[in-house]
Amino acid sequence: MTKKPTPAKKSEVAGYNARQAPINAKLGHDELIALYRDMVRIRRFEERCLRSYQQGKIGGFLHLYIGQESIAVGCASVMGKHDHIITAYRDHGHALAVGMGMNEMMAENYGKITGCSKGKGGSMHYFDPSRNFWGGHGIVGGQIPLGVGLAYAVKYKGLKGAAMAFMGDGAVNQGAVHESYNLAALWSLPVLFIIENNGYSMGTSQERSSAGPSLAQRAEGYGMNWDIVENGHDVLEVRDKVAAALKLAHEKSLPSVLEIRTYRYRGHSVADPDTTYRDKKEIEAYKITKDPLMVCQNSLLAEQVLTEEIIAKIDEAARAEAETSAQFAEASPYPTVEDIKKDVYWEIDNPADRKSQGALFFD
Amino acid sequence: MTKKPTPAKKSEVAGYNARQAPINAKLGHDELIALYRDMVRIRRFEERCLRSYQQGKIGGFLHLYIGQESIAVGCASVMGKHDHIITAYRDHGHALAVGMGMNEMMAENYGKITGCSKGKGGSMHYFDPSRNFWGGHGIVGGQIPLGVGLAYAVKYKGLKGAAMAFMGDGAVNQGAVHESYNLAALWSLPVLFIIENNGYSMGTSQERSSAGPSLAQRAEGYGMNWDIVENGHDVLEVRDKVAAALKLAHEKSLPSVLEIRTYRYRGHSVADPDTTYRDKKEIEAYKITKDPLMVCQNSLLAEQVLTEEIIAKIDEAARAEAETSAQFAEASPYPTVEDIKKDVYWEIDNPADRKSQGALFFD
Amino acid sequence: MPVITYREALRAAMSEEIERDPNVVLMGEEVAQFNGAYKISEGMLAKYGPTRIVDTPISEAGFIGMGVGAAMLGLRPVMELMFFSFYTVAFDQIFNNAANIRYMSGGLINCPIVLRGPANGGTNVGATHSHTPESIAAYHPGIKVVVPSNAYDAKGLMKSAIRDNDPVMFMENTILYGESCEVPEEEYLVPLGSAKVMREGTDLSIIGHGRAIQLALKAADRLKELHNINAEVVDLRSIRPLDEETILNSVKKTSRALYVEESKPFCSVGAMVACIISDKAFDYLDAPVKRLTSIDSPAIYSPPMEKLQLPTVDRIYEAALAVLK
Amino acid sequence: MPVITYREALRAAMSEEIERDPNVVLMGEEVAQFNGAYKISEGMLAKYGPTRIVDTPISEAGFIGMGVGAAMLGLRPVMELMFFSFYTVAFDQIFNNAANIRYMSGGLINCPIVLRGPANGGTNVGATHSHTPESIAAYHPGIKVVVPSNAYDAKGLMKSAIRDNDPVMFMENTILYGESCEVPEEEYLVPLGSAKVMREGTDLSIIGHGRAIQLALKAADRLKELHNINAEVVDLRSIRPLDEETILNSVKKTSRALYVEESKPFCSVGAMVACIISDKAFDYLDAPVKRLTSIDSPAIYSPPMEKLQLPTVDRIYEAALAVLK
Ligand SMILES: Cc1ncc(C[n+]2csc(CCOP(=O)(O)OP(=O)(O)O)c2C)c(N)n1
Ligand SMILES: Cc1ncc(C[n+]2csc(CCOP(=O)(O)OP(=O)(O)O)c2C)c(N)n1
Ligand SMILES: [Mg+2]
Ligand SMILES: [Mg+2]
Repeated sequence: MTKKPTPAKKSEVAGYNARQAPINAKLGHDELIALYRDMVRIRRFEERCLRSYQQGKIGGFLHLYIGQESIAVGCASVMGKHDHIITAYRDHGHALAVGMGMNEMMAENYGKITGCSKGKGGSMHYFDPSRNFWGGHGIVGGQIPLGVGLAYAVKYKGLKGAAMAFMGDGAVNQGAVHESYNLAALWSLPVLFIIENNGYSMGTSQERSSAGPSLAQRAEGYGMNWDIVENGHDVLEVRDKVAAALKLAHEKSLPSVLEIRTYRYRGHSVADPDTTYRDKKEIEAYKITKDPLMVCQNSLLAEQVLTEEIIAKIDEAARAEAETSAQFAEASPYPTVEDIKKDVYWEIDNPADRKSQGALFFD
Repeated sequence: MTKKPTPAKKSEVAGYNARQAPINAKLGHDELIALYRDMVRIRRFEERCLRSYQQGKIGGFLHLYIGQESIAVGCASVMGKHDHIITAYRDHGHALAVGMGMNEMMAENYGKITGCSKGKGGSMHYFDPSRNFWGGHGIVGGQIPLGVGLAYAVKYKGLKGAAMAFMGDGAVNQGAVHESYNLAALWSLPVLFIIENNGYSMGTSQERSSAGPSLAQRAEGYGMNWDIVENGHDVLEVRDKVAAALKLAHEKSLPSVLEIRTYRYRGHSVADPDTTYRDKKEIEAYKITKDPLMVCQNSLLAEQVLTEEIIAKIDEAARAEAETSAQFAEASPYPTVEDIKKDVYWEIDNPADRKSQGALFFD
Repeated sequence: MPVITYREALRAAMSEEIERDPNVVLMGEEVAQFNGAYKISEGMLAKYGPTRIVDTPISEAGFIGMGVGAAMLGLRPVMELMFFSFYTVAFDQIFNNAANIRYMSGGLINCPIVLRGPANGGTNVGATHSHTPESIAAYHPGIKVVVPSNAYDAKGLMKSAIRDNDPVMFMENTILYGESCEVPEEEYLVPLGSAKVMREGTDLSIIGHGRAIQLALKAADRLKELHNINAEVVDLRSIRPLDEETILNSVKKTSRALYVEESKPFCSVGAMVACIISDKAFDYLDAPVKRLTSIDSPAIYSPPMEKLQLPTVDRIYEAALAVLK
Repeated sequence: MPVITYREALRAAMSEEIERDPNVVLMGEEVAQFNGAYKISEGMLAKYGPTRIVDTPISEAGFIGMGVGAAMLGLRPVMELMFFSFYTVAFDQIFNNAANIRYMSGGLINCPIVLRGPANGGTNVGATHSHTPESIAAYHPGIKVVVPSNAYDAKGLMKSAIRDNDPVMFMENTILYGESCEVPEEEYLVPLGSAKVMREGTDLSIIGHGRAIQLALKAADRLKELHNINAEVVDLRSIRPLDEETILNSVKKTSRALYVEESKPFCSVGAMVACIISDKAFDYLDAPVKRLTSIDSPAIYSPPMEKLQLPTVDRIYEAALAVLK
């Protein structure tokens, strides 16, 4: 009863071709290449992170986005000035896609003061409000109400914008997500709930964690628009479907749930042995047929937008950028013991403007 | 978009007649009268509670069930040996329906040691495990995971039983409810989620709190069985629909969501002035056409199961029972100061079996 | 000076701040159309309209998290918890998101949110509705905690809390809502982190917070009357920031201290303050610091018993005498 | 005697109890097929099957509440929180339902549930994953709280916790999971509420709980080596119930006390214990009770800084010297 087959996707219109969708058809060569480049940069950055992690330079968890690059890049590429992004701990892709620099990201991973969060947040907690990027959050599903709040504020201020709140397939079973769906639908808030369904939450396959016909379809219970992006590895399909939902948000202030089918190549985090719950063959099959970078590369090669030479250059540049970021991180200083108590209270960090009195810290 | 009209109810089969449903058709006169009597007893008990409350004998909140009696009585009447009930703070009806005595209930309201919870829980927190009644819970929606746990335990023990977990229309927007739906559907647990939709959560009409086509239909997102009991004021329709869901639970270990349409006559709690959010006319209209007691009375009169004489006797007996309970409560002693620290830890209350050492209480 | 209730003081504070700053919004269950479960926001919907006064569904984690997100983008939400006890279902949003977002972002993000509502027992609503979470809240660096004991402070502290750029948990008391005192018509602010000597004395310091202060003042009168004992009564008003100086000065003067509060005893604010006094005024103390709290069990419903479970004037009076022995 | 790890000790305790009592089940995220995020339950699915070892979705409020409901009906669920920090999303189910159900039902219902998982920082997983909630948990009457510092205690306390008829919060430590000590093969129980003198001494008492005890023992060695100071080290093991007697006996002997713990300082267990000592051993103290905790901010990620944020042997050593001055 709970294991019904996935219903026909709303968007599987016969003959659908993402490349021909207006939002993609209009793309110039440079723009197409930029999409490809951004995906390559994410992958090379993360591969470099992995090396640093294995060298013991990075502590805690390292959740790699490899295999899912098309989603962050596709989504960020359709963002407007007043659109915002918030996601979970698997946040490197989104951060790069919105324009954060590898240096500050790698330095964050190393726990250095030059990191985007001054070494206080680590890999799971990147932020860049200047680029409308609101993290990087560690509690599964906990960021989703915040995403609704971003949308609320955008609407409150009368701006034409929306929030994209990302989560994984395991996160949909957190209560806060459901409360968020209801609030967004009830109040017509411009928010896109984007489920990156990579098939697993840690070692739990999606069927073992979620009942029901599909994750996105739960939106119907709230009278909310929804869609499934079956080919989440295709950055152009991601762009098209997300742009449609964004349009609904911008023009009618309506929320949507989008489930984007994708796959992660690596273990849940780098420490995860990744041997107990899935077959190596499953990973290989995906890599061969659906790798977001290769799919994009092949089609742009076929269109003669990309050449082998450009590809090599992009790759080289991305590797160099990642390598530089590791050197930057390595060379940067750690925070000091005094820094531990900074950035806790705005008032302490702005003593001239402090209005309160008394002790805010204890020992 | 979020305010779609309610869809056609799954159960609105043309010509449906609850009285003729097999589970009701087989009822003898005594059984029919018992249903009526139980509803009358709830109403008279609560009217007596109201008087005591107005006299200052009862503290805190008093959430009256008046108008909803058909639900508790209908549900309890189809319970089997291994079926369990758990509900929220509006719990008098369920308690009487499962067979709890007015004395211990009224004494509880008075905060007396003879109360069902020794005066420790109050009106919102009745319990009677010996009658499979697990409360009486104050945090909106918080009892629903417990209901799933009752179902889990029943299934774990291999018993043919189910849990009925009751909540209001406002409670469905708590995260814990959604997590419960998913768990129940994912693991095929024998639980009935019963939404007593009385149209309001405190002063908020149902449309102002919940997005989506109907509350019950959210079950579809989890691949769960659901139904709407449109005529929740008809104890026989409640019985029929609930018995069907119970059967699914007993025989196939499947969960269901049932939304039962009902109405409360009084304010949210007795202290609620009940003037800001609904029209007196709305209440009167319901009372005249859909009062659960009158509807039942009229049809049993028409069937000549009830007579005016029996009606009067039932009424008189119920009033007397309620009055006696108030006298019992009045005459009972309060807990003592020493009682305050009892029933906190099993070990303290069973000192002979205590295994731990050290202080469990502090000052 | 006009005499107004604690309830009116809160309403006035929120109204003034709503008028002053277009980013301030009041949200919560029943705050708008129903005029507030405890009528704190009575009339505010009519006056400020549904954009500023917003009714929410019963989804505390959802709407408080939403408030945190909106605060990140510059709104200044004042979120009513109908009972503060309902923080239990929003705990993660408060203590992971509101409390940590500034830290985890290395100072890039502020969270100017106020969570307010009654945090007290004594109204016979049982264990789930009678939490006293001030010690739990104040445990978390990143959070500020305020507990006003009277109308004057309620107004001045609320205005400070709304203007504060850090998240503030503002704990009120249903039993105090109807209590009045003089409150100036002119604007004033009470800064967070300043304790107040409510009554001067030389023989012992009764320190505390919340409604217990009102009881302590009565107990102090009785001590004076019956034993000519001069108790000093110090109201913390704010738990974090904490005015250690005023506390220590009082104890250095009196050499004896009693902490009174409605909390449960284990790891309460009183335990922390007693620990600070025992450490920093070690050489001044003539007797151990004593504490008086609620009796250590979940809140009992039984109305006469709940009265006794909470601090009473009698119990404070007795405890004070014991400190002086 | 065999030497086994803290991890193995926990696994052995749970396995023995699962074999002993058919009502014991282990549930949590990734406990079964994945063998546990921290491999505590490695091999248990294979051995005991999916009825006893149960993988849950990421729904802590849902599955812990479910555990409470099942416990009411006689099961004895052991619920793994992958990190204890995730209690934040299940707070209501734990502290309203598990903690209060016995009370609110006037003693009709028991809730024999164990919530367990690692509750510590030091692994660079950031503020949201490094909560130390022992003081918060122990604040609530109705709850028991246990914090084992070594493999022997972990096993003996876990077995006691599972057999306990009250809800027990069992706080482990990822950094200790790999640490070993001698653990008897024969069955034994460590009762809740008994502290343990880990090292005898006469000059000061270093009291604490959790991993800080391991550091305190090293600091005590250094004090002996460098200054011939004999520190007594007392491990609470259990926060609630609390073994006040052992604490007070130690302090009465040494006249000086330092409390060490990984908590944040405000209203921590150390504050409570310091307050108890300052009260009940007032006349024995030669110096104020001092405390050493984590530095008061959310957990920092930066690996070398997080080390310093937590108690270290150096800081304990220095703090002990300060107490002796
Ligand atoms: C409330 C909570 N529970 C558990 C965890 C531990 N945890 C971190 S990630 C994760 C799996 C999440 O899977 P999914 O949502 O599918 O995202 P993905 O990792 O695949 O991107 C779990 C269980 C957590 N961080 N927060
Ligand atoms: C988590 C939580 N939030 C808010 C409340 C306050 N409250 C008690 S009952 C109630 C309304 C519930 O309405 P509904 O679920 O429709 O049940 P009804 O009262 O109509 O039976 C509210 C808001 C609460 N008890 N718990
Ligand atoms: Mg996933
Ligand atoms: Mg209702």
